[in-house]
Amino acid sequence: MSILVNQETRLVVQGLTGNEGRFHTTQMLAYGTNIVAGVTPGRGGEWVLNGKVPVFDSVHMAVDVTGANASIIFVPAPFAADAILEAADASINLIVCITEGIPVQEMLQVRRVIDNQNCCLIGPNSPGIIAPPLTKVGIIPGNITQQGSVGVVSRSGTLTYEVLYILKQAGIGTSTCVGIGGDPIIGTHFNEILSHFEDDSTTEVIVLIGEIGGQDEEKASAFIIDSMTKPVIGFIAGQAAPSDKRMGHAGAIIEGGMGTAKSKIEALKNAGVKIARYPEDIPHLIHSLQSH
Amino acid sequence: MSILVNQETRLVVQGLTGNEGRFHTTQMLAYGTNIVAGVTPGRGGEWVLNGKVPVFDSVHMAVDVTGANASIIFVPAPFAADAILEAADASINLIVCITEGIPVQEMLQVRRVIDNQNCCLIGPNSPGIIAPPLTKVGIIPGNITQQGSVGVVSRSGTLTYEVLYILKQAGIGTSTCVGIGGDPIIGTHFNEILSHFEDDSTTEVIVLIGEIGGQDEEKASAFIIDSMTKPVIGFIAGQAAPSDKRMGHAGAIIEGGMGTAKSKIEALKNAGVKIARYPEDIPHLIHSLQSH
Amino acid sequence: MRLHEYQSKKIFADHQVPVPRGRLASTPEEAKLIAEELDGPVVLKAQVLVGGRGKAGGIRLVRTPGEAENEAAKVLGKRIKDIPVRRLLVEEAVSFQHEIYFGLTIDRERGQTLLIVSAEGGIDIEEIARTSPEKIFRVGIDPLLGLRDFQARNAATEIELPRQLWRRFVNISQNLYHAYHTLDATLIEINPLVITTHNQFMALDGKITLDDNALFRHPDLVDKRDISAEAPEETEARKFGLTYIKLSGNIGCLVNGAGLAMATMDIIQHKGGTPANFLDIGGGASSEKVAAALRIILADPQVETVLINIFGGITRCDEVALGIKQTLADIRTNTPFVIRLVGTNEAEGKIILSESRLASANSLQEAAEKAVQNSLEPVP
Amino acid sequence: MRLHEYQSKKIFADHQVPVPRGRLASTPEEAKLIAEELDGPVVLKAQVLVGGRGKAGGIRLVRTPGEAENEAAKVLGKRIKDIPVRRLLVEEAVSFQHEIYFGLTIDRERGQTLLIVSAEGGIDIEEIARTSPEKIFRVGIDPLLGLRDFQARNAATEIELPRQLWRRFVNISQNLYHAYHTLDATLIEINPLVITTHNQFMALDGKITLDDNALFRHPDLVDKRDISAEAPEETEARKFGLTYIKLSGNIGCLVNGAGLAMATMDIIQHKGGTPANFLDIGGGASSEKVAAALRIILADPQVETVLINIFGGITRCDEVALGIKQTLADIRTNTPFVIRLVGTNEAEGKIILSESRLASANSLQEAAEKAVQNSLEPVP
Repeated sequence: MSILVNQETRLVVQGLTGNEGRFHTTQMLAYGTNIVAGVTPGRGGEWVLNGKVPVFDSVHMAVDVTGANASIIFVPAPFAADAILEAADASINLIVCITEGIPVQEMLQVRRVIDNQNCCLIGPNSPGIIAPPLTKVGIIPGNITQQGSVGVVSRSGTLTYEVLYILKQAGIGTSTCVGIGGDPIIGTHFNEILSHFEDDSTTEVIVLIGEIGGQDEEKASAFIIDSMTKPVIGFIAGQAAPSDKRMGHAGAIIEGGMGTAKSKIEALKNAGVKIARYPEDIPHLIHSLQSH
Repeated sequence: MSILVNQETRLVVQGLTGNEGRFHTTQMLAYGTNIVAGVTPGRGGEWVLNGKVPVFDSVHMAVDVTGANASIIFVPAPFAADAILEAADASINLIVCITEGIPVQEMLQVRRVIDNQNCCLIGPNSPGIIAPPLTKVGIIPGNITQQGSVGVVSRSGTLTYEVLYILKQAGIGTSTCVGIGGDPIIGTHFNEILSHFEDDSTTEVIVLIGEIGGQDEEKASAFIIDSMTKPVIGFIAGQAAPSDKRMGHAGAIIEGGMGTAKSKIEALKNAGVKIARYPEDIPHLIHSLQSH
Repeated sequence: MRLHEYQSKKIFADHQVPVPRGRLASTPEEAKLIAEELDGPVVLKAQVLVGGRGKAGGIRLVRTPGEAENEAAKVLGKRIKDIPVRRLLVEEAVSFQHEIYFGLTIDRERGQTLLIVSAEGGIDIEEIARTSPEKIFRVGIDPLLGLRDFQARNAATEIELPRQLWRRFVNISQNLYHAYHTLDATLIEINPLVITTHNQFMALDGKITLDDNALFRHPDLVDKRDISAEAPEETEARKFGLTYIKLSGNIGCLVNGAGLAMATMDIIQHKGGTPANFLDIGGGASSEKVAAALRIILADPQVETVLINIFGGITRCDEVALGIKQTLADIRTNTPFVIRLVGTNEAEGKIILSESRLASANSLQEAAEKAVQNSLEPVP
Repeated sequence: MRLHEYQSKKIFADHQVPVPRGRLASTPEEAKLIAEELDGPVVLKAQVLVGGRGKAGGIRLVRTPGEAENEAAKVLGKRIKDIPVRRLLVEEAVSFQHEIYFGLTIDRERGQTLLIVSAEGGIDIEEIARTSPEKIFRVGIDPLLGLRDFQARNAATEIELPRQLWRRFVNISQNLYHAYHTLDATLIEINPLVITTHNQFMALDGKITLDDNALFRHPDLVDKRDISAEAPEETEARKFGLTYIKLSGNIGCLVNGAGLAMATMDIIQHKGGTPANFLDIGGGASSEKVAAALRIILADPQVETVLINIFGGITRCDEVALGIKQTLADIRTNTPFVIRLVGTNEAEGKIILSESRLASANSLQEAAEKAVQNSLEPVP
């Protein structure tokens, strides 16, 4: 079992015919993801990637014809907010946005619209989701992880790969790994993903990879105390980072002392989360849980 | 019993200190409505209407201090949309907007916001609600109706008074009368009110007063067929009206033949609604129902 | 407020939507001059705010400046549906390959603006909507988000526009939605929006209706109202915030509230009479407003009797009575009145009118019956 | 992108928010001239993009043009937190009765812009937020509706502004939100927004930060970037879309992804080394971009060893390897490298680098250990 994606996922790729879209779609197909359509306005009717994937002019048409229920977005930043809204408008209920660099005020609007719809947005600036052994919706390399019982959720991209790879080298597999995205405004936060893992029968332990900035790890700590029975292991990046170029006094007022690596690590520890000092420590922490 | 308003209604008057607000608040107080506060920015702290009503600078403060749960709006059209949003933002759950002349694009936005909130907007351009013998939230004269078992719902203002008055002269009382407002974009439509009347133990028969334009009566007909067990009597104004200055072809395309008095009367008849030719016929139709 | 074609096209052009070259002419000589400037076949189009202009002879295609002068002479001064033609739009004739219908208007049921497009634009669009509704594509526009590119692109797809025109169609749609939104329009309609033989979009006709309730935000647009194209009573009524529509009967009606005004007209008709007008004084009318309304009614030579039906709510019967009393003091008239006053401050109103010796009625039905009776009697 | 105070104030003035009269000076003579024009006491304010400018002596109040010239000479050329002061804003000194804090910025948790106001503006605002949070009023702004009048009015009420100033406060708030929204700002802060002795609002200081991701929509604003106020490496990095922050250590880091870059720095520090920089090449970097990144690192004289840590996803290891190979072909360097490549097209990347004889590592930990070891050895 897995969360968010599975064998029922019927994926449409928005921005299929761009460089990134084409490359990663090939990778996803090779992994086993059920890609039913691509969308590139003006190229509807073509079949691409050696005739494997039909292209449509709009997500609506792709959904009508193929029954797509999930979307992944590779379109360039100036058009990505529109692509998310198009997917939501076409009743796609899982939207994974890989694009980075979407203007933040556009994302405020998108999130406001999405919040009122029955639709889960992962990202933007997300590496996507992987559920070994057969489904990945995103750009996480397939060969760095294997099927298992560890749920991974992360705000980072490549740091997530690092963790998956370390786990695999230690013989530990993943139930599902979700990269929620590194932008200030994202669709889905730690808590929703933790809740899915709590409900997922395959997942036995969760690895949460956070970083400085925002208060998402602090909120996750509260959620873990209130609602999680499964053990959580945490890693927070940015302890050595120079203090961020702050957003005037306003940023300090909003953050109110939260957002630092110290604040996050303390909050997670208070919630009973084991904190890894290096990514390489994570397998040991998992083994120590299992030996209990 | 009554719908929407009752003895638990704690009313705040937005625009209390204007001419209309002051006049009709006096009338409502005389009728027995529980008016707990008025709002006029810049005049918070005063007590007006012979010291009976405290004035606040904002709806938020009025709600905080007095526990107001319903609002009536008399503020001028250019500021009325903001007043509705302020009431909704202050968690008022019944908002009655008397103001007429609010620009339609502002109302599109307001309705879009309100639709996602747990809040019932009556109007704008509504005469309000009256639930004899003690509560009125609006401008319907109190002396033209009496307590009874007929629910009245109407798109008109003064035509509604006419009907209430005719009913009273025939010795027939009203459970609640709701004027949903005559503007193209309003918060609450016939169907929601019909549904409330269906659930209200006091209401035995409903009088629906429609007029030409829009498709609200046609939609009500479908709702009556599907969901109403109580008898409905209808009157449609505008049979002799010259055909409206139409909204280009676009209006015709949207209305698709609906919106005329003929279309509405036919739809209602198909739903088993007895149609009154004159307002004066309504008491006879009610009596004929009761003699069955 | 409805704008003329030439006013609408000016707004289109201001928003980067191509329109034919052309100008307004008020005389045949001007029409000739413009035709010479345009140097080719031109179309003369009567600027009147009524439908069916073409069928009524208000649109002429001519080949030469001389012809333009001759035809303009025929159309100028003509009346189309009783409206005198005072101005012509003289435009280059444009050859095109395809006619599209493009509309933006409010869908009150959905609480949204709809973008409506069809590949089969032209005068038969309503017929097409009725018989082949699948040829009409509608997109609901979120009032908070505005028109999104993907929606305009979907519309282009649905009406099977050639792909090389999609980008431009999206731009034109966005520009028109922007105009619609910023001007507080309730309708923007281009029928036909053509694809010229040079593969360009061009608006060959255009209608814009502005929201009267929002005109206070657009003082520059108020001037665009063409009062020469409406009855002077309507101009006068608007000045006082009254809603007045001239009709063909002889019973002048003064009512508060549109619904009650319509019901009053319905009853008059049922009783065998014919209303001379629709007149709604609105809610909370002052005595000055009532007086203006009454003056407008009495100025209509067709009016043989007056029915005043007031049911006070936000409107106060005493204010109405004051307005009536003042008017009757100013204007001596033998026209018989029937007055029915009920509701807010009814007693005060009746006292004010008690000396006026006007016929009163206790119910709408009674009032209508008396008025119809008056209207059928020979004029005194 | 952060704007200088003088740039922010220009934007305020363009949006009808009053600011003191004044101009920029680059020389003491100009400062004197401006002080003469302003004809009264003036304030000299160093235009540097760092906090704590006042405490560092970057703000001076002077009474005469002569004093202005003398003090300007002292401040110009001074360094504040290592940034040279090249320009002064010379402004009239304004006397005021009250200092307000006004801020608009993004609250990522709520997914909204917050309007933040306090009656206790001034330099101690963060302290007040910590110790007396009830003195800070926050309003969440619906991103689709924008700031509503009632929200700004509520803010005025909460901070107990005198009633006669409410209307103006609402207008100023709306104008600033409009600026914030249309310029794609992520921060507008006025601290203090004063009430002058003449009962006028005036922005005495101002900060605006623009969203770098939205600059493509504002070509006119791109020019406002003051590259004289930043390290040349940062300017170069931005040109290639790299995120580079100069630090004080000697291990040059080239990593893909901000999280992995931070984790790499964390491990270096845990292992006893110190990073020379933060450098994130982003996702899907081309070989040109990688080459630029490497050139920037190698140009830093403090760098004694380079750690390249790439975990390919959207980034392809072969592109990275190509970029490294090209740079090393162009620039001869003895600086020891540790390269760790894994993920997308890892095999292809390793083949490209197989002839380069660079030290490789199989894990992040191993790579960090090797780099730290290199950094601690004497320079060859």
